[in-house]
Amino acid sequence: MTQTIIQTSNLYLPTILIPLLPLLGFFINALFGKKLGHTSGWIATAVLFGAFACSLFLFLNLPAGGSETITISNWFYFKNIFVPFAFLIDPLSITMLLVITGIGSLIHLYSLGYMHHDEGFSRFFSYLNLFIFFMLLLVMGNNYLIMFIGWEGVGLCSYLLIGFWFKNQAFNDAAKKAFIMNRIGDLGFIIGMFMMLFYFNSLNFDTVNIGALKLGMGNMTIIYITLFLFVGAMGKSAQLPLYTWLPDAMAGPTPVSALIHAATMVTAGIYMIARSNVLFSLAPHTLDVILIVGTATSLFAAVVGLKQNDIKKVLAYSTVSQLGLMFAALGMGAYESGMFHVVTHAFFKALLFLGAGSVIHAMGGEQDMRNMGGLGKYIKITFATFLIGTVAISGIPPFAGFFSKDEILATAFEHNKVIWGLLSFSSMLTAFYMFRLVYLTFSSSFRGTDEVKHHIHESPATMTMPLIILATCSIIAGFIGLPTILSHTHLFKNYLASVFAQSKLIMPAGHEISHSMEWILVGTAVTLALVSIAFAYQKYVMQKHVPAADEKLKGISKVVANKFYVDEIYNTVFVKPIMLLSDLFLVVVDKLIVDLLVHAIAFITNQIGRALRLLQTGHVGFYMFAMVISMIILLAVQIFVVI
Amino acid sequence: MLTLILLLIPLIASILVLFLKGESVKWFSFFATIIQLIFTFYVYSVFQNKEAAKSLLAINIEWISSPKINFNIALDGMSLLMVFLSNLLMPLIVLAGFNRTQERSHIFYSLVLLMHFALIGVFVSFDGFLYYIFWELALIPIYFISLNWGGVNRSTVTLKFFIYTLAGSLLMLFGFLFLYWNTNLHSLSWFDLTVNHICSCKQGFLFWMFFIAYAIKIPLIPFHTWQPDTYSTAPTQGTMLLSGIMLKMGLYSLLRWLLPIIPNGVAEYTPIAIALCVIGVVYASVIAIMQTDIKKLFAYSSIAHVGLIAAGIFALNMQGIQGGLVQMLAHGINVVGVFYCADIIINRTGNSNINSLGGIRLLAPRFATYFIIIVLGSVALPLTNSFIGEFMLLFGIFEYNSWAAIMAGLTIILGAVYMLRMYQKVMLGDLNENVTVFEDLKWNEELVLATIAILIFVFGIFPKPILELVEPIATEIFKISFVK
Amino acid sequence: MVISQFIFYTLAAFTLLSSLFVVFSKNPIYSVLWLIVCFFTIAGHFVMLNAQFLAVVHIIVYSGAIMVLFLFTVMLLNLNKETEPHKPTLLKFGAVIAGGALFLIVIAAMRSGMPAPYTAPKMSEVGYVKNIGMKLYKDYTLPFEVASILFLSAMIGSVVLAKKERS
Amino acid sequence: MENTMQAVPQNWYLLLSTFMFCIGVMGVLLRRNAIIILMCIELMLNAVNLLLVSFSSYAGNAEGQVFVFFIMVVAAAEVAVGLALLVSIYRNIASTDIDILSKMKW
Repeated sequence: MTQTIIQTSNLYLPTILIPLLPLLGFFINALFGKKLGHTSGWIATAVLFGAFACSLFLFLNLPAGGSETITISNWFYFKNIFVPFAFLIDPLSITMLLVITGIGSLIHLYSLGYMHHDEGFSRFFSYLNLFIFFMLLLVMGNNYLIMFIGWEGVGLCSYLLIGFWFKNQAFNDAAKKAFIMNRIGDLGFIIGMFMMLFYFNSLNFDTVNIGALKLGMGNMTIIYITLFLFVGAMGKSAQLPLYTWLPDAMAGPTPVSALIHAATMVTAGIYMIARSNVLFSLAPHTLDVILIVGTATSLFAAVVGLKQNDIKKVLAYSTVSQLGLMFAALGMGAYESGMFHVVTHAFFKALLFLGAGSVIHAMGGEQDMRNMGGLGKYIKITFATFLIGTVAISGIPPFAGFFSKDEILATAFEHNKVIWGLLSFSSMLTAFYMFRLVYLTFSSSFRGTDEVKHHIHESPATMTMPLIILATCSIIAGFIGLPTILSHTHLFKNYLASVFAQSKLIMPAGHEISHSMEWILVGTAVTLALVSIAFAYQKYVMQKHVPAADEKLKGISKVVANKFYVDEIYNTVFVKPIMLLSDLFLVVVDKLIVDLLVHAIAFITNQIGRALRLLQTGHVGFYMFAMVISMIILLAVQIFVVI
Repeated sequence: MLTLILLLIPLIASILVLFLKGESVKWFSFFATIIQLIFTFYVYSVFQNKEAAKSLLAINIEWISSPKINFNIALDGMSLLMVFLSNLLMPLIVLAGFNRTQERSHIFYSLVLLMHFALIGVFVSFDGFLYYIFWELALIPIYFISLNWGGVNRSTVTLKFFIYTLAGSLLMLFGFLFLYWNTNLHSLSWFDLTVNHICSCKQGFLFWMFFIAYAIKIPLIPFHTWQPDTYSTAPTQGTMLLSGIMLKMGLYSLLRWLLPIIPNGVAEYTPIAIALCVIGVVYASVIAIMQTDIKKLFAYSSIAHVGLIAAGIFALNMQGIQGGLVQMLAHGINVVGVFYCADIIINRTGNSNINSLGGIRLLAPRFATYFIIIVLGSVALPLTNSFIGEFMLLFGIFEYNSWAAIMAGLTIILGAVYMLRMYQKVMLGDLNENVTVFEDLKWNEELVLATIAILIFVFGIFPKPILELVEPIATEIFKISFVK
Repeated sequence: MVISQFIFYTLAAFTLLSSLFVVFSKNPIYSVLWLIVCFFTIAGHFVMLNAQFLAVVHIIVYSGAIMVLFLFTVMLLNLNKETEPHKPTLLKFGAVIAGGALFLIVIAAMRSGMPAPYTAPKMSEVGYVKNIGMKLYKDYTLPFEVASILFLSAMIGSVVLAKKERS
Repeated sequence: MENTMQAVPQNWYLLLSTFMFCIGVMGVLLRRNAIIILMCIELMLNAVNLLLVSFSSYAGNAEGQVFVFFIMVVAAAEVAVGLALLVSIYRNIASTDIDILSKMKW
């Protein structure tokens, strides 16, 4: 591993360029952003399109099912462990690359319009570029440590971007919370890495996989490793119980929410598990844990989403819910389905966030749905695209969300009926609150002030263009993974097959469910979605129901609207005690016990000095007596006491 | 010979600077330290050439024949790393004082340079007694620096610091004498002591002699109470010296004079030592969370960081030792950075309470950028210098005991908590009424912070030269000190 | 043989007696005079031990210089009568007992830690002026010179100290 | 003379000088007059001198006598300074009683 690998591959240059371009963009923006003015945003967008082009090149040129390791240098080493700076290009990373650079560049484009009037324009783009750089490292690394660089790096960028408007301390709190919650997960990740280092002496994906395969199925070591890795994933992908940062993270500018907190960063946990699929397949108990956590998160977030009135918060909870769904898929060993949902979700959730951004832009910063309504008339493009996104997430065929969601539900049905029921219920709720959002925002009449009403306008082309592109993708993206009842070639599955081949060997292959059963499942899912949409329509369009003000809520709905008081519980259970402990340590232990001991020693010495001082009588005769007697004693000791 | 020159440059400079006055004092000190730094690079290049290094770097002259004390100075990878750290930080520390006015600045800088001399001496001496002399010598200048140029309540705080550390040194002196009389070579040369170990029955007792001395200097819980007060009272350059270089003396000494010399004692008491260190990490981090004084906050964070280093060293494995060395360099750079930032803030606002600061980023964006880079460096974000060290240290502890690693790993979380909280309260938010004017960086401040920021990334991205530099000596120490 | 022993005994007796008189004389003048006697006997011992050079130096320095100084001082300060108040009897006993105890303990120490006694050489020539001179001017030149500086400083010091202070 | 050393064992000198030394110590303890104390110190010094010379002669090593020579030098200097001190003290308090000289306490 020490010797440098001579790069002959034609993929070398594009691979290097993919992360380097955003990094270059970051430096240009960070150093010269102020001077460049709005040009800086265009540069940032341009480098990303460049990176997207490179990713496309890789996609087209990587032989089917092949993978390529591109080593740049040895980063560091100790003992016999070498950590190279190397990239792994295989179908999985290319999928992520395409999503990140593709959606990333669209969101950059969108931000050009969205952030146009902001003072920190160039700063914003430098952060975005930096984020993309780290995200690319995350998905391209050929070992866990490179992944970890990206992992922490995106956390940093998320911190910087959530707290982008740093004058507002609430935003800063949210940013800090996101970073710290992520770090809790990171600790799990690090411990997982240590265990891998300890048992496999390496962090390279393939070496770890080989080592794990030797240990065999259900080995406790692997279970621990995977559990710790999953803790990392929980932090990054906002799963129970570490999800609370994600709704707060909506404090950042909307493109950030779209890019980081919907399409890319939060799916890093799913990517990581998919990447370590061999490990996870060898640890069935961990998979069960993931399944349970994923399902619970999905359901929990969906319930909370029902009562949110902030347009972005609704989307945030829906993201958490969808992430839970993806984890559930992973937990059932259906890695492709999980990844498939990552891709489709990236499209429609980015679309929804950008659409929400467009709404907020039109409303001049207002985010409360209770003050909106009837916007469909004024901002038609936004409305249309937003509707497409909503339909997609609700799982109505033939939109993208339907296919990926259906695949997961089918797997769940085959795996465990209870899980299937819960997940179906959660997607039903999803359809309901998403349409609640649409109806409250776009239909009926405007509820805000007149001042705002005059201000409402359609967003500029830089913002609508990405919306349209993403909407198109949301419609067609599902076709890369048609269910077996429609087509025999599942393009997406085939593309990723090589990545998950080993897992498929380990895991007992589930028997295919019959076509008729699958038709029934599809029918049920669609019916449920339609029913909840109808219910939403009935409640919010026919009855023109508007959610009540927060203080009027009572009973269970108050609990739900306050997110089950999870933040408050965390505050009293973790934050307050730690603060109390901090004071306790300082005042009691440090000042009282330790310092008192130190001072006590000093005090005792002082007092002894005070007492012994009295021996200094000033009488020379006494001194001489003392001297002679001491001499006698010393000599006597020397002679008679044998040492 | 080269080592001797390395040692003498600061000494000569410290004498010469006494004859200057006014601005020339600072410039002279700055150039002296820069020359020293350049010379260090030359020494490094010589060091790379193993053959030439042997004859050029070591000096061994008999100084006192009975008891046998030699003037034995040399350089190995570990010493060179520490010398490099000192010489790297010294120009920054001197430069940091350029826009401050001190009374009797020629004495101040003379003391700073004398301190530099003593620190280099500690790192290059290979004779126990010589090492002890330099160790104590280092205490004298910093005592006067804090006593004469310190903040409120300085005489009490400085006295506490002085006596505390002196008490530790006394134990160490006793340990050395004990070693001298109880090994059959009757020599305190490092090369003799590492080969010719004292009977393992006496090592347990000796371990505590040395351990307490170093635990006070580092400082480890519960010997740390001198530190927060001293750091917040000493003048900033003094604090930078103390935290950047002087506490590395303790960590360096663990590796140089404790592990290889009394391996059985270390092996016997490692569990206690690691427990102390790990508890210290969590304890200090938790305290730092609620600190409101910015300098004390950094002081506690420093206790947490060095506790981690010490824990990694006591884990007694390669990655722990190597990681400890790498982290010493990283921590030295970062801690100087944070204290300088704190100084800039306190100097401009006259306020060190983080609750009455805020919004500085609005007024001084460049300062804010450097500050966040340094903060991120000290929370060990990947690609910054402390990540690799912290990773290796934690892995070292993990190999020793996984629960200890999880405990120590809490520093990852808690570090982020207190650092970001501090950054948020000081730099972000709207302007506090106490902060109405805040001038952005002056040229010398920018130079210092930019250098530190660059170093943070350079050592984070290219740690290999450092790892290669310390690998041979780390292996050697590991081999000597690993008892099974 | 016998003569040597006889001389030694006589000298030793004189030495001890005179030193006892130094301690117990009431009048300081007598003390000084007894001290002179004592010094002479010691010079005698030196001669017995074949250390002629030292014997001569001893007489010159002690009996010649130091004792004269003492005498001058005693007379200068008018201490020639019995003005000294006595210590309490208890202290006197204490002093004598302490002195005796010290004697016993030193003897005991010498007995317990005694190296093998030197076999008496036939003839010791180390005390001759030539040998001492060689030693002094070859090996101990520097201390010798330093000693002269010490003398000089002592001289200046005593002059300064004894000078009348101008008030 | 040359057979003194055969006739007189060295132990006798040891005994003699110890005795003399102890008399000196006793004198220091007994007397209150500073001048007498100074004299007793001279006695003690002489006891040591005697011992050194005897060792030097018996061992045939000239260094002992060289030391005695230096001790004499120091003793002379000491007496000169000591007496000068006493003179100046006497001028101030008109006494050389050491029990009165007890200002230097605590």
